[in-house]
Amino acid sequence: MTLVLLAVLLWIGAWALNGWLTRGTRHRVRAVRMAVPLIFGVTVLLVWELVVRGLGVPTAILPAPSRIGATFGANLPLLWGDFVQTILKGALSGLAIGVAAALVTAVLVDRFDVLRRGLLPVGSFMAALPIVGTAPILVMWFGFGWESKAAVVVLMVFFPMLVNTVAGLQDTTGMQRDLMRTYGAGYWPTLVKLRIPAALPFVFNGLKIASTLAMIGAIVAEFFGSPTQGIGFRISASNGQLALDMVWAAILVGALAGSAVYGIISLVERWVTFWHPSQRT
Amino acid sequence: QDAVTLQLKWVTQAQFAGYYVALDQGFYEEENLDVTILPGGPDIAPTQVIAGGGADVVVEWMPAALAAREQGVPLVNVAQPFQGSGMQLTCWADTGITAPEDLKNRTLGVWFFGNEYPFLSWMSQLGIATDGKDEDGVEVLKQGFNVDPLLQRQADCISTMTYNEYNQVLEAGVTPEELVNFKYEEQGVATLEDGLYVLEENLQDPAFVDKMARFVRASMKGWQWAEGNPEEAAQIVLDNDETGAQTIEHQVSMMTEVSKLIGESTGELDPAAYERTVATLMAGGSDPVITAAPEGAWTHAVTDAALAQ
Amino acid sequence: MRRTVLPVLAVVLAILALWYVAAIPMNIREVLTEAERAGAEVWGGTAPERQDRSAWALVVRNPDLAPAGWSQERPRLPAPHQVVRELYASTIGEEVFGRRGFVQTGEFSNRSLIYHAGVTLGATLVGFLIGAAAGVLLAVGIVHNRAMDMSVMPWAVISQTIPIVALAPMIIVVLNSMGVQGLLPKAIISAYLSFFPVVVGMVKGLRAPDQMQLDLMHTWSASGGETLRKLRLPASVPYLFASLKIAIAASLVGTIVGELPVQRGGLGARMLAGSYYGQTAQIWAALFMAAILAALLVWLMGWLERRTLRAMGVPA
Amino acid sequence: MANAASLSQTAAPVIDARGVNLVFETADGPVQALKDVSLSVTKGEFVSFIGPSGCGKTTFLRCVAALETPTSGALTVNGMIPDQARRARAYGYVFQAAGLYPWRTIAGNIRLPLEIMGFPRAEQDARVDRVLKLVDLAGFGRKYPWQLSGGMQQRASIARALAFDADILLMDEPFGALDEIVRDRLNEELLSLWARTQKTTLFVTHSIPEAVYLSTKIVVMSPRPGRITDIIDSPLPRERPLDIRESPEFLAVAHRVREGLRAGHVEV
Amino acid sequence: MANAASLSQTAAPVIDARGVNLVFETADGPVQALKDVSLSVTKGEFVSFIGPSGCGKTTFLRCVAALETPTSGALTVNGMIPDQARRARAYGYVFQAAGLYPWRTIAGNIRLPLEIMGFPRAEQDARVDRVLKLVDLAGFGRKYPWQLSGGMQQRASIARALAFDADILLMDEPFGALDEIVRDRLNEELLSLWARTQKTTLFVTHSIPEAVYLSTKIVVMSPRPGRITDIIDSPLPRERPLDIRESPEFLAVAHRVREGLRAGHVEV
Ligand SMILES: Nc1ncnc2c1ncn2[C@@H]1O[C@H](COP(=O)(O)OP(=O)(O)OP(=O)(O)O)[C@@H](O)[C@H]1O
Ligand SMILES: Nc1ncnc2c1ncn2[C@@H]1O[C@H](COP(=O)(O)OP(=O)(O)OP(=O)(O)O)[C@@H](O)[C@H]1O
Ligand SMILES: Cc1ncc(C[n+]2csc(CCO)c2C)c(N)n1
Ligand SMILES: [Mg+2]
Ligand SMILES: [Mg+2]
Repeated sequence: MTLVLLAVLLWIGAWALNGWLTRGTRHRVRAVRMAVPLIFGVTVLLVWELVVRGLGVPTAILPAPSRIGATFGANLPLLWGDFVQTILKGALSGLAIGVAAALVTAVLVDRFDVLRRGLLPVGSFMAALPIVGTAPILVMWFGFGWESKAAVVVLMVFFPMLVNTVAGLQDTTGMQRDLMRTYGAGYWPTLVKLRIPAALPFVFNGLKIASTLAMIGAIVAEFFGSPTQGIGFRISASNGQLALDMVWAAILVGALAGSAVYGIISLVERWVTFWHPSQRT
Repeated sequence: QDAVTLQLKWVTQAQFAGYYVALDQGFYEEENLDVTILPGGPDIAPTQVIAGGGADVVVEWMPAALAAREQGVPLVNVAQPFQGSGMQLTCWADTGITAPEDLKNRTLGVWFFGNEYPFLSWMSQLGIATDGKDEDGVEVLKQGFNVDPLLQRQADCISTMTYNEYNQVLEAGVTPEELVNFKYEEQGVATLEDGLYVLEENLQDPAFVDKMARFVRASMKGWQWAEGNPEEAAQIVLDNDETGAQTIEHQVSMMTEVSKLIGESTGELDPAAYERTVATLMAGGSDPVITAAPEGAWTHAVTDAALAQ
Repeated sequence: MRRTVLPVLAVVLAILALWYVAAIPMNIREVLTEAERAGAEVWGGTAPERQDRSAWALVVRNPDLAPAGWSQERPRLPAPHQVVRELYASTIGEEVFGRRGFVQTGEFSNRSLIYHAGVTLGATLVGFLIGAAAGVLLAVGIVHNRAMDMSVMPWAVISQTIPIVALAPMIIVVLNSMGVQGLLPKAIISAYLSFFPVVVGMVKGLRAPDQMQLDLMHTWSASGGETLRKLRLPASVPYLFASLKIAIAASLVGTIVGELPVQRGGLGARMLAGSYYGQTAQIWAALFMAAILAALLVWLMGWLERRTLRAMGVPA
Repeated sequence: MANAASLSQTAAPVIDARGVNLVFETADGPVQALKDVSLSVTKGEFVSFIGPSGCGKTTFLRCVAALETPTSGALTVNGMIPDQARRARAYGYVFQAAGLYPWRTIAGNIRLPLEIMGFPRAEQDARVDRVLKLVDLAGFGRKYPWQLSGGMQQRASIARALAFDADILLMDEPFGALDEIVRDRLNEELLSLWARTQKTTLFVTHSIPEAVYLSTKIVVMSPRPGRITDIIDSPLPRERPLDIRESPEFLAVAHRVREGLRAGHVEV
Repeated sequence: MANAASLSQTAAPVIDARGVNLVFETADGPVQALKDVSLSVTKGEFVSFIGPSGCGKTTFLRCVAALETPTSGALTVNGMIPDQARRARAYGYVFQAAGLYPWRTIAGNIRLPLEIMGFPRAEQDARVDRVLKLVDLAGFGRKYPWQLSGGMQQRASIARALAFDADILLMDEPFGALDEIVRDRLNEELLSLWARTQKTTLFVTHSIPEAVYLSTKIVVMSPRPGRITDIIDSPLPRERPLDIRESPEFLAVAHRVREGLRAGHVEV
């Protein structure tokens, strides 16, 4: 019980610390900007640790973070294999295919208005098909390997990417388009020199959404059949063995991979769309 | 009335007919019990449910129960309605597989989630590696929920239960002649399935033991009734299935096969079968399922009390 | 009207045509195996040998047998009419003519998708309400408290990289052990999936008022609460609805995910049961039912949005 | 500060700035938005601020309204520090864009500050009616902002600033977004409104004729750092028809303003 | 149409509009944006269009640039229909906002039309350099638009319109967003630019002094329906120092414009 009390005190203390750090103009300091979320994260972990120990929660229900960390460290080769299987093979290849297909389709949809009016409503209906329903079908079609995971990811990322890109391609002002017309520019120059650059911020928005979906999709698809490797397989199999520390270690791999991909995309976005007001602060 | 929550290992089907019949026919009520049956499903681990206090008693396979015991969830077998094991490996005959040695260099579908232990023991006894397709190894797939991997020939063999998946393969139009079965029982690696397990600490309480005794008595009565009336039992199962997805034909055939596994069971655990299971699990080569022979993993206290009347 | 209906029809027809064509090669192997069992002469050798041949070759070389791919019992890809038939049978068919149907018993049959859609809908709405409320509250906190903004926001993003779907069974077991049962565990998963879009949208919306509008409030020495009620909240309405549309669809997915492990009804349980027994048409029917439900819910949000905006005097 | 307050007590200027400096700390280093600004405004004056972009006109108005705090110097409003004056609801602020809330009717927008200040309902209605008439918008109270032209919206925003009878009217380029003809009209109306209400008004503009036409005092500012380069007391009579803009006195003042501007102007 | 074309052949006006009408079909019914507009512009003229909001200034410019098509009437540019002239790249168009593409540098923006028109690379560089000097932005070529002040951006957009040496410069309130002082500067520069290049220029503005200061011809328009109410040929000399704006001739023209505007103006 004292541990739980300690957890409560810790929480209040950390909150006060963060409150102090963010008051006034202190929050402009770079170090503070980094420290505040870290303090929050560390506090959550410590509170978790203390509560689990304090209340004696069985490991079969919720392991303490320290144990998860230990398991993670002790099983790096195994988890690396899972990472390669799920993230590198399944998620990223699916993401690449899905994004490429969406970009091409977006240009077509943008070019032919009939397609836009016909495809987008039907597409939004298709996008509403829950992946937990489509995943078993895709596993049946594409086998147990990473290919079916990639297929699930393609299905998941295609539509958000398409919608964002189409919106982006249309996000030019009348003035910008008129300018092109006064130059006597045809479709392709307008596309390449105006619409695509203008669409980039939207494309990155879509990419950010798509990347998280891709991670989740690849992991979930493994629940419906997989080789004996992969993050989803590890979560499911370890859960059945009540090795919850391993389950959380696998989740950690997924979260780390997801955050890393998200971070990389944000960096590329900053680099490519440096000109957009949202990137200029 | 005493409340009892039973967590099943899998979805509502004739595999658990005894319990549903006991509930439906009022056998539990006669024993002054108020029983709630929680159906299971994929990725629901009964061991986890009971560890978290979500159930008083669970239906579980012994390998998973003993493994959980080593993980710090002290489960104790209080009754064993299933005497036989229904697990088998079903292969296409036209792949040329006739004996266990032929499994090398094949793709096999296996259930995980704690159901992989018998398979892994068997393979290690055969000296077959499970980490890839080669001269003395097999490629293992985490089999999904159905028999499609076999029908689609994504795997050469898949795990089936005599009472369920095997029938599904046949229902899909495949003739028994097209198939080859390796029953775990015949391979000498059978492990006990579908026993009733409770938490060890609860057994200190005589009232709890008494409650379980009444529960087991009523459940076995349900099983006997189900064996005698397979059609009605199947219908009761169907009525309790909240998904409304089961078919009566399949449940009747499942009931018939399950009856074979129960046989003349009184619910009492056969210590010899227990020892056999433990031996199989400990024989798992470099990576045995359990590392030491468990102590106090079963008791006759409940069945004794149940049968005393 | 015609400007959208015709293109949509054209696209739907194209998809149907493609679907029918695809069903033939998709199902050809099983069709040939069945024909072989029935004693027919089949091109392509034995079943294992056929496995190595291309599906189209098998179709072309077995032209009389191939069309059976549209009427199989257990197809890999059911033909559209099979799905429609199943959809009909498990809704109207079951309720009107079924033994346990609505017409017979006055209650929806648990064999019908209407019943299961209802189960799913209930949990979805509860989860959506919880998620949306949590999202709005969190957004208000983030907008009013810099400490919360800086500490919570990055973790909210990371929280979305956790495959909650994979955790669903565990969550349900843990909640179960805490005595939370029935609709609520599903609703909580559904809430988890729906809160994030609401947070993101609401933070954007609550920050939508420009400096000038905020300064106005300041010159009137309005309190934080007044600024929230009279400026930030009304200004955030369009953002709120944009995210609610995403959130309610996410909510539905969350509920379905929560229904998978516990076979106690709902479209998720139904999909899994279909998969479990190899009833492809049944999965597809449940899948379409879910998509229809999602479309309805999103439309409902759009309708609410239009009503609200109209009530707020925004031009239509 | 106490000293400045007591001084203003005796001379009773409504706004009294002495050596006000304001430095913004930005990512690119400090920006001196106001340097050594001293200005005294007495009750009922109409003061225009004119100067090129970035010379600190807005910043000065914001300091008066307690939306920014000077880095140094003394600034009092009605003998109080600006933030006290803000709490005492001494300001009506009108921005360049009308800034009406689109989800409220015109009347609702004008009522908003009254609601916040806790006026009783009946009083709210009465005031809304009165200021709507004052800006010639009677009958438009139930329209939504988008149903009105830009000029009408701007008049509504002036009505909103007048509704709670603040002592001081602060207007930051209120007519910047309007076309010249509408602007002429509104200038005329603003002048007559000011003549009727006698509110102390600080008015920011970019337009020389507008500044000369409206003001009793014109403050010419210059950027980098933002400072006052000239303060011109207008010789024009209070009564000013639009034609006055072609009179020699007017042109003389305009010329002086233009020269002042040109002198302070460095680079486009 | 053929008739109009042959006529313009003889008189050789660059732009020739005869009874141009344009009706927009909107949800609220038809809007007559241009009614019976006739105007002839000869080579090298600087024509300003002034009038209240909605009088069709922009619409007329867009018709000339083939961005809209008149509902009726004859409009020719260099003896061709506007769309042919557009394809022949006869126009440099400058909008109210600079409208530079933020992802291109200043030089990149100016190069854009040259790329599209397929100028060789070396020629592109030479032209970019030349026009950057012309608008006094040499050395800023590698900056991005947002790194420049509003006035500099607007000059860059003028440079962009000049780069490909179109016959006709169309400017739609190019300085509307700038402050008066910057505007004065740019007016002066525009005038000298025009004097040097002798491009036929159509220029839309809201500002009377601007129109009078710049133009050889001032077209006063009036809304609902959009029509021309007055065409004033300026008596001012081509050489115009800024001070000319205080001269009697200037004020006389300004007065005539203001009267024309007031006449056409109905309601704020
Ligand atoms: N919040 C701020 N942070 C940093 N710098 C600021 C801020 N507000 C204004 N500045 C800077 O202070 C100087 C004065 O700005 P201010 O807005 O007062 O000018 P202004 O005279 O109103 O110009 P304009 O005519 O363009 O409105 C400018 O250089 C501006 O960039
Ligand atoms: N695309 C359009 N569709 C419908 N109506 C239009 C369209 N463009 C302009 N109008 C209408 O035509 C009329 C003339 O518009 P135009 O933009 O030419 O005016 P303007 O003189 O340029 O005004 P401003 O000074 O505000 O730019 C207006 O009533 C306007 O509402
Ligand atoms: C995902 C998953 N797949 C298979 C099983 C194995 N299993 C346990 S009981 C039972 C009944 C036979 O039909 C079966 C198949 C499982 N538990 N979870
Ligand atoms: Mg300003
Ligand atoms: Mg215009």
